[in-house]
Order: sequence, then structure tokens, then C-alpha cells
Amino acid sequence: MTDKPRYNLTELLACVAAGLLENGRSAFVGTGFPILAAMLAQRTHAPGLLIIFEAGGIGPQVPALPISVGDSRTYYKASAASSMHEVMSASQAGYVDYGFLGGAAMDCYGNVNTTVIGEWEHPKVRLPGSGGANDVGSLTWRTIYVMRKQSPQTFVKKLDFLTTPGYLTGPGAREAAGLPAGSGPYRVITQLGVYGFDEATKRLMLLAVHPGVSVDEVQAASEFEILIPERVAVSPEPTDEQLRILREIDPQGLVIGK
Amino acid sequence: MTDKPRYNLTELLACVAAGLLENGRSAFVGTGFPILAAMLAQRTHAPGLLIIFEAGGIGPQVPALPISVGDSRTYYKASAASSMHEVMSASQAGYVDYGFLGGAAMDCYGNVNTTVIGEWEHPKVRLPGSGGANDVGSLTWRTIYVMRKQSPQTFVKKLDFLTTPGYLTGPGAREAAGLPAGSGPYRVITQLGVYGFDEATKRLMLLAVHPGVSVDEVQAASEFEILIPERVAVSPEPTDEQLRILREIDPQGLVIGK
Amino acid sequence: MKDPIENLGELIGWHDPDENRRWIRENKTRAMVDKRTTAAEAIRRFVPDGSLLAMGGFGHIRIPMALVYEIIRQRKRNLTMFGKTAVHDIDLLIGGGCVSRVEVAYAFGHELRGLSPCGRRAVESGQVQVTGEISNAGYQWRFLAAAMGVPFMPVRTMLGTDTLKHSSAKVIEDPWSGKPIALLPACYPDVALFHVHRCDMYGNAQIDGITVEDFELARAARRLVLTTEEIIPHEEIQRQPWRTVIPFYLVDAVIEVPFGAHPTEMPTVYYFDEEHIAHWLEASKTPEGTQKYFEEYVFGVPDFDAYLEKIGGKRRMEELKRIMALQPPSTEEAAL
Amino acid sequence: MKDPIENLGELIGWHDPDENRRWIRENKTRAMVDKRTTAAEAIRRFVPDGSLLAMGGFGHIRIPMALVYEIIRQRKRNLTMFGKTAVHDIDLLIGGGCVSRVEVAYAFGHELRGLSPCGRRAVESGQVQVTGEISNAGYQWRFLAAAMGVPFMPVRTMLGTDTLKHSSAKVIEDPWSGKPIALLPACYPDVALFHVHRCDMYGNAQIDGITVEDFELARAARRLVLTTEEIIPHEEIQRQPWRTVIPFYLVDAVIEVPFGAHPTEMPTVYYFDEEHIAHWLEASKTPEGTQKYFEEYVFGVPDFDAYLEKIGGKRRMEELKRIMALQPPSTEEAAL
Repeated sequence: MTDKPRYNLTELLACVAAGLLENGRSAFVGTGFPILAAMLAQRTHAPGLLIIFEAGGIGPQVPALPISVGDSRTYYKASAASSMHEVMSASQAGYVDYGFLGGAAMDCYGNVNTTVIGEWEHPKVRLPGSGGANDVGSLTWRTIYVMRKQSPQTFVKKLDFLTTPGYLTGPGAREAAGLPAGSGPYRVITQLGVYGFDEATKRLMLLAVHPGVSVDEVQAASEFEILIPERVAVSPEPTDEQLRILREIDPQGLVIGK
Repeated sequence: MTDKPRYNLTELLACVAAGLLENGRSAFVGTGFPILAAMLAQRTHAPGLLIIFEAGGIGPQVPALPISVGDSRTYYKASAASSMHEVMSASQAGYVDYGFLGGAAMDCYGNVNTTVIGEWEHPKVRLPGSGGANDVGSLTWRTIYVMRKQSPQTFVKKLDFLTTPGYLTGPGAREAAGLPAGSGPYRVITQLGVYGFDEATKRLMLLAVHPGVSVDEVQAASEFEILIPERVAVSPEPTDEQLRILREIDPQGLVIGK
Repeated sequence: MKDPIENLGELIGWHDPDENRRWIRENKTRAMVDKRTTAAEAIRRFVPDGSLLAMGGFGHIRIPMALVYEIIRQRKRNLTMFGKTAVHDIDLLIGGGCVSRVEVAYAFGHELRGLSPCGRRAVESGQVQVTGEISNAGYQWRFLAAAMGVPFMPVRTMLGTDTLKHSSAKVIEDPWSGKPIALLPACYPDVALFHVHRCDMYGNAQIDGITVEDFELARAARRLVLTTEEIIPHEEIQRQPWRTVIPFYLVDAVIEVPFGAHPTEMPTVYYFDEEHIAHWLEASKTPEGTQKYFEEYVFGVPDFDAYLEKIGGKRRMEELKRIMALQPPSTEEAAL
Repeated sequence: MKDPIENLGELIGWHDPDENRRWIRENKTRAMVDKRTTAAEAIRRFVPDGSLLAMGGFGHIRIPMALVYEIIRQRKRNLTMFGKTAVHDIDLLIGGGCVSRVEVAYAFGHELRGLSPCGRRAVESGQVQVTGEISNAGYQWRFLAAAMGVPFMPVRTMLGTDTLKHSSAKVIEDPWSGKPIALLPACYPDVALFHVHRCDMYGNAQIDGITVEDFELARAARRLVLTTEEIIPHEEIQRQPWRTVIPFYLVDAVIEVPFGAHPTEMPTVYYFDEEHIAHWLEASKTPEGTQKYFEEYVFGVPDFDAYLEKIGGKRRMEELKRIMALQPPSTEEAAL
């Protein structure tokens, strides 16, 4: 009989993600993992984090985890229940600092596919498409990706379809395409570690591995070469306090599991 | 001692203007004379006339004559109290049939000046500018002008400044400039008569003279040549019923005078 | 970059602004007339086969489900749908054989609930054709351009991606900054269907909660059909005219349908019916299951009231109201 | 028409969208902090000499007069004003020597009340310079472009006129219809001043009645100062968050100033003070009269409360409330 581990992967990733969010800044969050991470940040180091949902909820006191980005819980006791025009315009105008996204596949520049597997004209698997992802990835200052299934099938050399822009083809490419200057992917969190992007090449670069994960495992789980700096950190384990708060936010284990 | 005349000029013009408005259509109205005419139309032949104010009032039950186009009386018991974006967009999209405007000077194509007398750089008299007039004249289907001081100084060969578009330089010129197809000045009402625009030349054409006014007087009160068709009507005199309603709408004589 | 860069997506829903102005002038009355009708009549009149269709609400929020079921019941065909985060609605309409084409911002998925078996089957088999890609904000702003009566809207999203390449956008050089900027063509759906909290019989409508894309979509669509939780007296509208999100002259039909968004959420009123949504997701895993679902909930009932009885009637709706209000189940239900 | 046709008006208030995004990122906090302050402090901080200034409201409606008087009291200089139907505010600010430049949609007039003696004197003598012309909707849409963070907005107004020629618009060929269309450059005022019905101490604000251009202007201005009839608890905002017209992160300062729009109208609360407006129009016929007016109502009083006492205090404001409510004067007043 083994002991139940002190925390699970979702809890670890939520703590890592929460740690990226600064106080006094704003974040576009989706349902599920992102709202969990954002609420954890609010209840620890970033009480002044402004949570925004792409359908119009601004600054809610989320009473229970919402199921949809338009769910009325996304504007419960909010500062404003507005519209997509309002929040997407605010983002385009520079008011939204962080955005959370996921994806079926990513390339080394942080470009992401959520549209099709196979050819667009004759898809092997048809995925839902951009939704608000392209907008978040285009317009917020810093996009944070959470991909729980890093593998050579999800970290790929060439995307079947570039749904949401990362750094496109490398340095200066976003600006050359007309995307807002200085914006782009900021961090990628997977089940193995945390990545940033190298300033000079805009390529994915390992920043930290999670406890117990080796650098070799990280590289093996990618079709493209991941830049590995001299010094790679190890993600801090969740504190008891963080775990307590997470279970308060999600008492039914809808996101963190039971 | 003379008898007080049965009606005054404002009352006559209001009845003429009201008669131009169709039931089931919409009109941008301003304060003063236009709202008086529109309310008269509503209470006679056009109960389904939709009154819209450029600042956002839609379909009010005006309780007393408003002083400003943003006055709260412009949306008293209204269907909507919206915004300029809302009503100007509706107009640009084709929802507004009539617009009422005035002007300091007009040329033979129905172009109007409300900006400066003299040179723009060194004005002799600085007038308020376009306000919403250019928008109304550009975007509504049919613009109705009311100019109570027709004279060679106000019906001019060349405007000091073209604030609001009539037919610009003649047939096809509005469309060539990019203005909405099929829109433009519809009628001009002055103290002397009622004018339309000749289909072929888009020049100002006399349609009717007011009771007691001669065609010669009309031409004498214009610097440019007014087209005079074979048959010129005479404006009908206000009925007692119309006069009764006008005085109900404006009991203090704010617009119609005391 | 003097010539605009064109993209590959099929242009759907665009009209020359002058042509659309003429259509508005000739087809939309400005008179306040009683527009109350039935769902059956509104769908017969305003959703002919082949229509370009858009829904109000968002995802599983405030979807005009009574009208969705009625479209299926009337076996409408060859509809093109604007997939503006279209989730439950489009999935059922595809399952019902009503939709043959879709422009996709988000479709074939149910957000956190997973992918749509039914929608995916149809698109992967070629039964449903994707005309092009776009993003949520992209739709929002296509509708805004139409609502404003201008041919396009400049945006800074989608640039540099395959989403843009498969859209109907063009890219020009901003004449002020010299930087590339995307122009999205205006989008005028033939008809949009909404469910609102309350409106009067003329169509003046109020919405509580977020309006998502509805403000702009209501003004972009040529025809607009409203179902409403409640028809209120015009005097109620007049009391706070600044609460009117949709003025009457945009509206073609008004139908009072309490609980008309079930099983989707009606903000502040009732919550998602997760059980029913799960039932659909399970049933729609096979064509047979899909057919059986429709036999039971659409073809097997004459109208939405009978459907409501079938899904649990008043008791179920009261339960969904309590979940919305963050209250525990009633003792009566807890005892069941 | 591949190259845009440029017009002659001076381009004021435009920023490269990237440059403005950077400014927003660095200068606007997203934290909910207590922003309550005084009119004197807000004007000192947010309206430096030389600012590009815009006012909320419209004409004589909901004008932040307490802030207008404070600008005059602090003898601000070389302001450029966006004349978006600027009437009483700009007239006083010109009279006070604060404004040296104006872009004009509507200025130098008082609508039905006639032309502005003071404003006209200044512009005809060259003391105030007109930078360019525009229309009301033109401003509305310049603000919309800024609020959206895009460099321009396409519009179908102003085309073919001298108003366009003296504006900062450009004309291009719509790449879909091939027809000419005007592009108006985004307009970002340095600071906008608003008077609202109610807001919380963070700046979440509600407005009753028409919003005119305020929704877009609030989002376009770099700095936003609110005076409010009443500061309400945040809980009131949370109860109906869909009533929030201005969310807090746009707001830099909040000042509670009951009757802060006097002598202009506060919709649903108090009506225009026609007597006082007439007094200004009469006084401002001469430079001496103008100076005397300011000595009495601005320099001669320490703040807005003292001004209110001077114009008739609570009794006068109650009277203006009754006119708004379409009620007859009180018997007490009728007896005076």
C-alpha cells in the first residue's frame, strides 16, 4: 500500500502557472485550468490580478468554477458584464497582460494548431478551430500555454495548420505580419517542465523541469530541438497553503481531479 | 386695427414639412422646428413615424419641446436611449429615411455651408461647423432643409465652404465621392416656397410657392438660377386641426412664436 | 504593399453596403407593430432553405433552442452557419441534416465537455463543408462592420497565420503607420435567432448579463427573430430606455418561450442542464443514437412546451434555477 | 486609387497603435485601488498645460462643469480641445484663456440658444486656432478606432466636402466594392473629463440615459477623470454588472460632486439652468463681462460648493430637479 502523493500534476501546474501572474496586471482566462491558476494567484501573491473572460466578464468574484467562458459565473459580482467587443477591444488596445491558451500541437516558435489534424481540405481530425485563441495569442502582451501532453506528436517540427500565432518564423516576424509589437508567447507549461523563448532566436527554451523530470526526458518528448540553457531550474513543489487554497477553489475536484 | 392672421410662417412651414414625412418611416430630427414638424406628422397622417435624435434618443414620447438634441426629453418614454454610435451606425446602414437640416447658405446642388463666412483660414464669421449635419446629409436617404431666410446671400452661386454634401457637382457626384447611393437632399423649404431637385441635373427646382408668393419673388431671392417647371403648385394653408395640434405641442410658443 | 493581399476563404455573408442599404430600406419597417408569432411560423417565414444563419448567445449560453428544435422539426436544408463559438446549436442542426456549410471560429466542440461526435463525423466525412476559418473577435468585428454599414473593419488579429490565410480577410498597409493591417469584410447573416430575457411585443429587448456578440449581430442580420423568457408591456421598456439592447426596428418576430434556452444557460435565470447535454453527447456518438434523440425530443413532440414536459417539466426547471442561484437542491428533491 | 488621398487638416490625437499599447501597459494600473480625490488635485495631476482635452456628455448635457471651472481657476494654458459638440464647456475655457486650439465638429455655438460671443471673438481674432474640421459621427468613430486599438475607422460620411478636405481623413478604395471610402484616424485624447450618475471608488461607473460618445471616448482617452453625482459601494456595481458603462481600469480619478454638471443638464436628475446659461451668454458679450463672470463664479469662490451657494444653492437645484421631473414649481417658490 502506497501513500497518496501530497499533490497531483494539475496542482503542480496550477501553482507554476499562478506564479507567472503579477499583481496589478490583467489576464484573459478560460474555463478549467486557467481560472484555477488565476484564482490561486489572486489568493496568494496577486490579490490585485484582474480576471477577464473573452465573452465579456470583467473582474468577477467567481463563486464556483465556471463551465463555459460565457457562463454567468464568469461575471458573478463582477465590475462589469460587458461584451466580446469590449474585452477584445481592450486587449487590442493593450489593456490585457496575460492570456492562457492550450493547443493540440506547437512548433519551436510557439505557434499552435487547434484547427485540423491532416489536410485542411480533407481533415483526418477536425478540431474546433481558433475560437478566441488566435485573438488572445495575437492581442495580449504575454501568452501562457498549458499543454499537458508534451510528446513528439504535440511538440512538432511542422504544424498541420497554424491557428494561433507564436513568433511565426522567428525574430521580427510578428511585427512584420502586423501583429502588436512586443507581444507573443511568454511561457509554455507541460507535464515535464516550463519553457520560455530565447530572446535572440525566439525559439522554445527550457527554463525549468518539474521535480523528478530530467532534461533528457524533456528533449525526448519533442520532435524539434529544445534549447537547453546552462542552468535549468526545478519547479518548486506546491506548498501546503497553495494546496489548501486549490482545494477550496475546486472542492469537487472538477479540474484538479478527485 | 387689423385681424391677427390665422397662422404665422413657422406654422405654415411646419405643416409643409410634416406633409413630407411618410408613415412607417424614420426621421433624424433636431430641436426646434424639426421636432415640431415631426410631432405634427405623428399626430396627423404618420402616427408610425419613428423619431430619432443624433445623440441617441430613439422613438420618444416627447413631453415638451427639447432644447438640445441630447436633452433627456429626446428619450422620454422612448424605445431606446442609446448612443451616437448606435444611431449614426443605423443611419449609415440605411435605417434612417429622413433628416432635417438647416444652413447658413446653399448652392444650386443643395450643398450647404455652416462652417465659415469668408476664408476658412481667416474667417469673417466663424459658424459652429458641421456638428452632425454632414453625417445626416451624407447618411440618411432623404435630407429636408429648412431655410427661413432665402435671399441672394443664402442661395449662392459659390459656397465659402462646403460643410454638408448635397449633390456636390451634379448627377453621379455623390456616388463617385463614395457617399451612399441613392441618398441626397430631397426638399428645401424656405419662407417663399418648396423646392426639389431635378432628376436629370440634380439642380434646385421650384415645386411650390407659399400662398401669396410669386415665382418672380422666388427667383429674385437667389443668386443662382432656380429651375422653374411648367406647373408650380401652391402650398396648402394649414388647417384649423393642424394649427390646434401645433399649439398643443408648443403651448408656450417656444418655436412657433407667441 | 499597394495592392491588398487576398486570402483563400470563401467570402460569405458580405454585401455591398449600398445594396444592403437598399434592402434595409425596402424590407424593414420602422413602424411599431405587434410582431408576436409562433416559433413554427417564424421559422417557416424567416429561415428558408439555404439561409445564412447565425445564433445569438455564445457556446451553451442563451441559445434560442426552441427555434433550433423547430428548424430541425421543419427539416430545413442547406443552411450555412456562422460558427461564432457555435456549440450545442450547430451540433444539433448538423445532426438534423439542416446545415451543409459552416464558417468556423469555433465549432465541432463543446468547450470543457469535449469534442462533438456528431459535428466531427459530418465534417470529416465531407457531409458538412467548412467554407473558411476566422476567430471569435474576427466574427465580432465582421458583425460590427455590418452593423455600422461599412464594408470592412480593420483588425490586428489573425495576422501571419493559416487562420487568416483560410479567411476572407485582406491585408493592406495602414496609411498612417505603414504597418500591415487586416481588413475583415462585413458579415450580414440572412437571419439571426436570439433568446432574450424580456422584450415588448414590438421587439424592444433587454438582456441581463454579458451581451457577447449580440449587440453587433442584431444590427448586422437582415432578419432577426427573438424568443423571450417574457413579453413585457411597452411601458416597462419606456421606464428605462437605456436598458434596451435591441430596438424594435431591428426585429422581425417575437415569440414568448419561457425556458426557451434549455438545455443551455439563461444568465441569472437558469443554469445549463448538464444531464441533458450529456445525454445528447452520448446519443450523438452514433447516427442511430442521433436519430433516436430527435425522434424523442423533436419529431416526437409537437412543440417546445411538450419538450419541456419530457425533460422533466417545471420541477426540472426549478432545479436549474436553484443551481443558477447557487442554492442547494430543495428538500423535496434532495429526498427523491 | 491605389495611393490614399490625404486631406489638409492637422492630425491631432493620433498615436501609432503600438506606441499607445506600450503607454497603456506602462501607465494604467489594472488593480482596483481607491481613486477618490479632489477636483483641484485631479486637474493639477491630469491636465497639464498643452493637453489634448475632450469632455464627456454632449452640448449642454452631462458636462463636468466642476472640472471646467477648476481648469479655469488653475489658469491652465494652451489646451487643445476636441470640439465634439463642445458648447458651454469650450466657451468658458476659451473665455478663461485656457484653450488655444480646437478641432471642430461643433463649437462656437450654443445650439438653439444662438452663437457663442466669446468663442467667436477668439476664433475670429486668431486667438484660438482651428486645427481642422470633422463631423459629430466622425469624432464618434475616431474615438471608436482608438478604443479598439486600431489605427483608423472606415466611414461613409464627410466624403466629397470641404469638411473632409479640412480633416485629417484619408480616402482609399474599398478593396471589396471598389468604391471610395474615408478612413478616419484614431483619436486618443490625453485626458477626458466626465460627469456620471454614480460610480464606486475604483471608477466603475453607471450612466442613465443616452451615452452619446462616452462609451468610446472613455476607452480612447489616455487619462480619464470622473466626477460623479454619488459614490456608491462596490457591492451596488456588482449587483448589476451589466449596468457598468465604464470599468474601473479606464479611470484615473474619482471625485464626488453632487450637481457637478450645473448649469448643464444631468439626465433624469436636474435640468439646464437656463437663467445661468443666459447670464453667461450675456456677460460673455464683452471681454470685461467675461472677466467679471469669472471673478464672481470661479476666482471669487474657493470651490464648486461655494459656487453652488452663489447660483442659488439647494433651493435652485431642487427647482431644476422639478423641471426635469416635469413638475410645477413648489408652492413655496411660486409664492416668492
